[in-house]
Amino acid sequence: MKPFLDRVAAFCRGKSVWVLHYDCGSCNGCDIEVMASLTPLYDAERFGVLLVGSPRQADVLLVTGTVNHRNRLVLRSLYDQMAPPKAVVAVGACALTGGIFHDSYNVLDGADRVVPVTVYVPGCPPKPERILDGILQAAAVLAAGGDGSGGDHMAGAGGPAAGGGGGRGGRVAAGGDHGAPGGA
Amino acid sequence: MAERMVIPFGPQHPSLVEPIHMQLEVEGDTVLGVRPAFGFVHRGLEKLAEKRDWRQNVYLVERTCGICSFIHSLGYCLALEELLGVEVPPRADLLRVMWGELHRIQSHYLWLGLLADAVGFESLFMQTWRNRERVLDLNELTAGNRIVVSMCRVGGTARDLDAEMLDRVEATLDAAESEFGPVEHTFREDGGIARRLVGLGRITREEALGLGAVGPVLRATGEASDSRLLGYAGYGRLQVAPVTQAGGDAYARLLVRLGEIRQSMALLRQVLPLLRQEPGETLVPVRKDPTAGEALSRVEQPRGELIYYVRATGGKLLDRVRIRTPTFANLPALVHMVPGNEIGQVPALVLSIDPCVSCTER
Amino acid sequence: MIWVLCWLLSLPVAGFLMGVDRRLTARLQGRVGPPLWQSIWDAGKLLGKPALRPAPRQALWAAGYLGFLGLAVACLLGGADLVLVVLLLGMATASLAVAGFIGPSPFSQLGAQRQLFLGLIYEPVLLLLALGVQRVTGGWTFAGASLPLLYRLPLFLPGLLVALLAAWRKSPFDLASSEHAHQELVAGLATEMGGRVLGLVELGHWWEMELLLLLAASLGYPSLGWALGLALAFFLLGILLDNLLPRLTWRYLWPLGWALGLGGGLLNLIWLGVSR
Amino acid sequence: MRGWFRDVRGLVLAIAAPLVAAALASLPLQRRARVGLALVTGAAVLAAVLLGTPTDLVLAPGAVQTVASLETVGDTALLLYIVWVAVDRRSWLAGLTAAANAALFAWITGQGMAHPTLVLHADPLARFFLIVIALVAPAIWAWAPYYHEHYRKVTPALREQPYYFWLFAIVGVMAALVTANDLMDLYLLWELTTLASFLLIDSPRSGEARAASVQALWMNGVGGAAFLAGVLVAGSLSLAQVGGLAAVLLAVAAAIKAAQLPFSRWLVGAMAAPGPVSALLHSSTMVKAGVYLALRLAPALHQGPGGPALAWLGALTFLGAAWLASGSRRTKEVLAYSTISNLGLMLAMAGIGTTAAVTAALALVLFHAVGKALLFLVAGGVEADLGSRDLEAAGGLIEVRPELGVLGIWGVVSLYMPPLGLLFAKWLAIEASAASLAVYALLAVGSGLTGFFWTKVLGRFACAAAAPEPEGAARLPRAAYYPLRYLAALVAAGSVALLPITTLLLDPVTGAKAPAMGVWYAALLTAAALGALTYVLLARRRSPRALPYASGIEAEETPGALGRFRSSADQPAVAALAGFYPSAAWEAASERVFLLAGALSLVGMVVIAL
Amino acid sequence: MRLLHTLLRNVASGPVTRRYPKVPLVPVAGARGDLRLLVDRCTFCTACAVRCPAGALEVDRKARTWTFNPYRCIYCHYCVEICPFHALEMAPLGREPAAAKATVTETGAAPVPSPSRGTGAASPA
Repeated sequence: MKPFLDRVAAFCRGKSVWVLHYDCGSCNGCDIEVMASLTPLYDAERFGVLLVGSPRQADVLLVTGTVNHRNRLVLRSLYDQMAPPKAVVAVGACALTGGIFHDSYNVLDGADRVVPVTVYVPGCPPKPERILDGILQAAAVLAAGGDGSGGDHMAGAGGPAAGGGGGRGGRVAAGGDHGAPGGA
Repeated sequence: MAERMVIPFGPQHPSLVEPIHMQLEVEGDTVLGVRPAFGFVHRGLEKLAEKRDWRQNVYLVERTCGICSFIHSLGYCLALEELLGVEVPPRADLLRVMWGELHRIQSHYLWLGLLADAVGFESLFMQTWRNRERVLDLNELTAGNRIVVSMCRVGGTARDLDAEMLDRVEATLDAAESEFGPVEHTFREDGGIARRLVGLGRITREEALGLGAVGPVLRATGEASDSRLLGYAGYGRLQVAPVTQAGGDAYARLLVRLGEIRQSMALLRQVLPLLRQEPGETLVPVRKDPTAGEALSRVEQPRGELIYYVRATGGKLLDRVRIRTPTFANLPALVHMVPGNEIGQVPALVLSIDPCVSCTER
Repeated sequence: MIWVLCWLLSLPVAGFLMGVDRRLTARLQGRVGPPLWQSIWDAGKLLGKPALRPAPRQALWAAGYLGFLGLAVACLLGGADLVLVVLLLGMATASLAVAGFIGPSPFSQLGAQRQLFLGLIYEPVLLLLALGVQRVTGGWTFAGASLPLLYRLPLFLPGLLVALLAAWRKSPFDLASSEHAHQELVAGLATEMGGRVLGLVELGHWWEMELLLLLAASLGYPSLGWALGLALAFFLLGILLDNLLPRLTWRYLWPLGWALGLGGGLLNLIWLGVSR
Repeated sequence: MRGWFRDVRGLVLAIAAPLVAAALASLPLQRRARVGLALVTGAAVLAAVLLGTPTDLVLAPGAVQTVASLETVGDTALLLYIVWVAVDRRSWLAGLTAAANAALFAWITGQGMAHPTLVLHADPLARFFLIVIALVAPAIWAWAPYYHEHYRKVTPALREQPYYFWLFAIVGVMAALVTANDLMDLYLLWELTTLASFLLIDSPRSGEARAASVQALWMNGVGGAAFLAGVLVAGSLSLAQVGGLAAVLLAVAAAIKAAQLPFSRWLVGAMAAPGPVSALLHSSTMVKAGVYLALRLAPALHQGPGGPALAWLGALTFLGAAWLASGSRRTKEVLAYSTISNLGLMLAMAGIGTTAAVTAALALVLFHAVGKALLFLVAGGVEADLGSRDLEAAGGLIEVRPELGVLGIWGVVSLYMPPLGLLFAKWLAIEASAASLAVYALLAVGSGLTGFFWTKVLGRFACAAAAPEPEGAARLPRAAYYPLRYLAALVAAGSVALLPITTLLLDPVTGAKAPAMGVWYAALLTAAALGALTYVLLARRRSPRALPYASGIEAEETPGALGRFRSSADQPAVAALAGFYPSAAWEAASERVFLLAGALSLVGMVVIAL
Repeated sequence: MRLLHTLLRNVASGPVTRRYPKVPLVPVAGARGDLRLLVDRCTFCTACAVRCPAGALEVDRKARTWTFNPYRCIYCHYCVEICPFHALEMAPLGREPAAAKATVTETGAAPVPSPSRGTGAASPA
């Protein structure tokens, strides 16, 4: 009985994706494309994607924008307020690596320095279709029993330790692993 | 005992598109006071502009704000062109007007949709944003990106449009104009929207001027102030009459923006024949770096007057780039308007100045 | 005992109706919309998710909301007294409000307060409806009706519509839980709820909507055609109004709701008294 | 042992035991002794009314005359005292009413009407009220000494001896009041309750208390005058024979004792009194004297226009007081208004007077007495612990004082939520009023408002975030919770045993079978029990406690405290919570509207009867 | 009531939604998408790396490698415009989302331009 119920829940997780969108210091470009993905031409609700206001109700945290030092704490707080299983989708060059702002004094180069990112959606801004792709990839991870928080060894990364030190101007060598280069 | 509630409104709040924080003091459901706090979108853009060379800065400043990116790059380019003494080809000026007005239309559409959402009118939001997609598709077609068109260069525009492209612009404009009818009608005639907005955040013309308000907030009090009257880019050749309203409240601001969408469409109608008639260059190559000096440009953003100030000391890097954004100018008016309103009206009220935090904090 | 079967089916049916609602809304907006079973999947996901919550006793009251509504629907289907059904509905909405008041976030508190206003708007109207039924049938249930009740109680329709919109969180009555995104209340009284707790509230919400539809249908009793027609009409009207109207504030809705509901109901009852 | 209670001696014991205890309580005793006295007296009274079947007290004509002359002396002394108070306080209203009472009293005495030989009658109605009083009073007696240790600190002017005396004595007076048949005896007892109210409200000796006590005095004086006018009109001194206009006038007296509109203010003002007084006199027992009298008169009222008029007045009060309770900021004021509201519902039922209505009224009396006593003790506990009578001070009570919070929530739940008894009574009441559209409509709206304000109070108690305890916060000793637990258990037991209670206690009063809602009720109870069981079985898993949501800028805090957030300049700020209250102007305006409507109704009631 | 008319027409005419995953994206000519290096034209002159406003490009003249970080690219087209050898082009579609960030490295075969085009090797570092 229990394995069956777990399978049902996993199936539902893949079909019902509630997204919390947080603009972590974006120029609005990605944000309005996130909003646009809800509108008739793209209609994210086809896939059970719903934008919610409260982190407690969300399955996916969608981050746009450069993560700056003030927003870093907010992002971490929102992530911590979500119930597992949860996933993070980073949208746009700024949220991925800091983009054009990567070497600013107030910008962390990438949301993955603060929270473990499940899916990266590149673009400046990405088209709504790509954003949908990203959310659905995250949903697939959740449905497969994955949890973006797995291997989250960054609890507390919102603290001063995560100062935007590394990765200045140089190549982004590290990727894949959820651990931040130079984070924890 | 505490009968006042203290509400942390934002930075993460569904009615805020961008992160700002407002500490609201509420009694019952009436807002007594508001203390805003900023710094969630500050990216150090102006400092960064001293690190990048002046050509790269075009791409940097258009990322000040993704909604009116073209107008930011236009303001920057105008300032630099003045500094460099570059004469922009007339065709480029017209193209700049075209993309600028397309941005204005999509920005106002976006705002209309957000307003509809803020008063809980989901279907109208959907309808408005659906219409907005036409402009975005047109952006992609003419410039290669839906949002950040990156078409402005110091010395002109990056691309030219051929006759076929102009036809497609015109066709889109036709469709957009006819689609706008029902949406505009609903915004103007719906009793519920009027009930929510009439009298909301009313300020007089004197107050608006005293608080330094700009753009639709100012025009909604009856003051015919519009930087496009300065005649930058191609506006000098076109008829621009500021859209004004007398009400001074959120509803008047809505009417101003509705009028401005029509106005922008009319401007495009003026520009397209000129573009057809006058072929020519769109970009003059600029090979030298600016010498020491300073320049200032004023352009009209969808939210009001945008000012770029550039100071150079010679060389590739600029000494200072300063951006005065319209939302920054409108914030005192907002803080003045919020107290005394129902908490349920706060989103619509905040939205009524069309705040752009990423512009303001840079 | 057929009503027990009906009761068992009523929850999935209500979930399906919610899906239909979302799909129809999408179509009105020119979108494809979610699958018809979307609400059921949502509920499945929520119920399978632990709740990370700051308020330890919220689940109890959320369960109370669901439980009272389950009882109310069972009572209505089982032919119990209408007053009891309405009182149970009132207790359900009160439980939901308490769940909201437990949430330590100000948004939760404001949402719960508005939930109270919602309840205040439509509970008296439904109690009046019970009296209307009693005046027509002589009992407190529909069972005694010989002609469709609608013929004698037409002025209760606006009040029932108000109640339906309020129970369904539709515009302009979407006050308490911000079913419409981008509102000032985050998620209103559900701000602090997530996972299982929210799942319970969602299920309760289905039942609440269905209960009001059933009450509307009951006005067609004993004609099945009238009953189905009324339920369908209310369902479609609810969706359409939601898309045609913005959300208003309670200061305006309270008098409006009472004018339509209590005013209409009282007029109808006076007319019944005079005509008798 | 049981045989001892089986006749009139039971009745005498029920009346005398509290009076004896009152005399003992006037002595300066230790807390332990006071609690012991409370328990012993409580046990005696309970045994007298529950174990046995008290019977009527019929005296020989000679003895009746003795009683009557004693009563005349008592009344005269009492009226003289009130006149003295009026002069002392320079209250012309109190003086006027006292003079009117005295004049009417002299007139009646001058008429020399025959006193009935049936002095005390222990019929089912009287026995029902005796049981209610006997169930509730001991808990409050036993709790009072604990509360008092706090109260003494904040009210140094309090004189303890009269306070304890009346706390006990009033139960004896009430026991006599609900059994008295001679109208002039009844009047004496009636005025004794007024006097007790006055003295106890006055006991804190604050300015607010002094004003409220005089207000209570003159308003109840109006009631006394109406009572005497009724006696005069009746032309007979036997309560059992009252009818017509006399019944209406007595009903007016009952309405004023039950603080109906427009005389609601005296009970609201009475909240200046200490907690146990509010609990015993001004909610659970003494004000029910009005309900008792109305129920006693119900058959008589039912025959004339007085019944419908009383029903209208009660229903109006039900609505109006609930409306005013919805906007009140003070815990005890909310409780006072809700008491007035509930008394209104009971009087409305008495006015309707059908079997269902009377059953509803009786069930209301029972469950309201227990539940409201519990809530007043909780409010007193909050006051003693946290030092505030403000409803907002009880915000998050369950976090600050978990046991008090749970008891408070249970108390509120018992007053309006199924499957607890009061809801059953309200259901009966609503249906019993079906004959009158106006009354029904008032009850419908009032019922919605009742849900509104109770949920608000419940929400404040149950909130998972509380402000830090104020300076000087105290803790009542653990033993002080036993009376509260007893009352809470009584609510639960009463609800579970609703069907037997209906059969054993309520049906004998009406002399008929109550409407067959019991089956549904039993089903409801079972369903609720099953639901609770399922919940308990399923809800074992405890999930971690998260920070209160503060729009993403949550700051660390201890669980159960108000949410904190990092405001501008990273300074921590507190997300203060508060209930919703209308403006004071709005409250005052709506009170004026209801007072006016009540005054018109009351005048209309008398005019119709004339 | 114009809105009612619009809504009902929406129902009648069916949804306008682009059924994206079912119907693939149609590339728009001239759209700025994923950056590609035509490695046989590239001289590894570092002009693009120097000019890139986002610092998404790195060119090693000695090792003849061109490294591109698509997750930092802001799709501004500047590099394409200034490349003196027209060795850069943009695909009309953007890069797809991925579970890991990776850089793209192109290596020139030898100092003498070879006829075969180098294959782009994705290297999850």
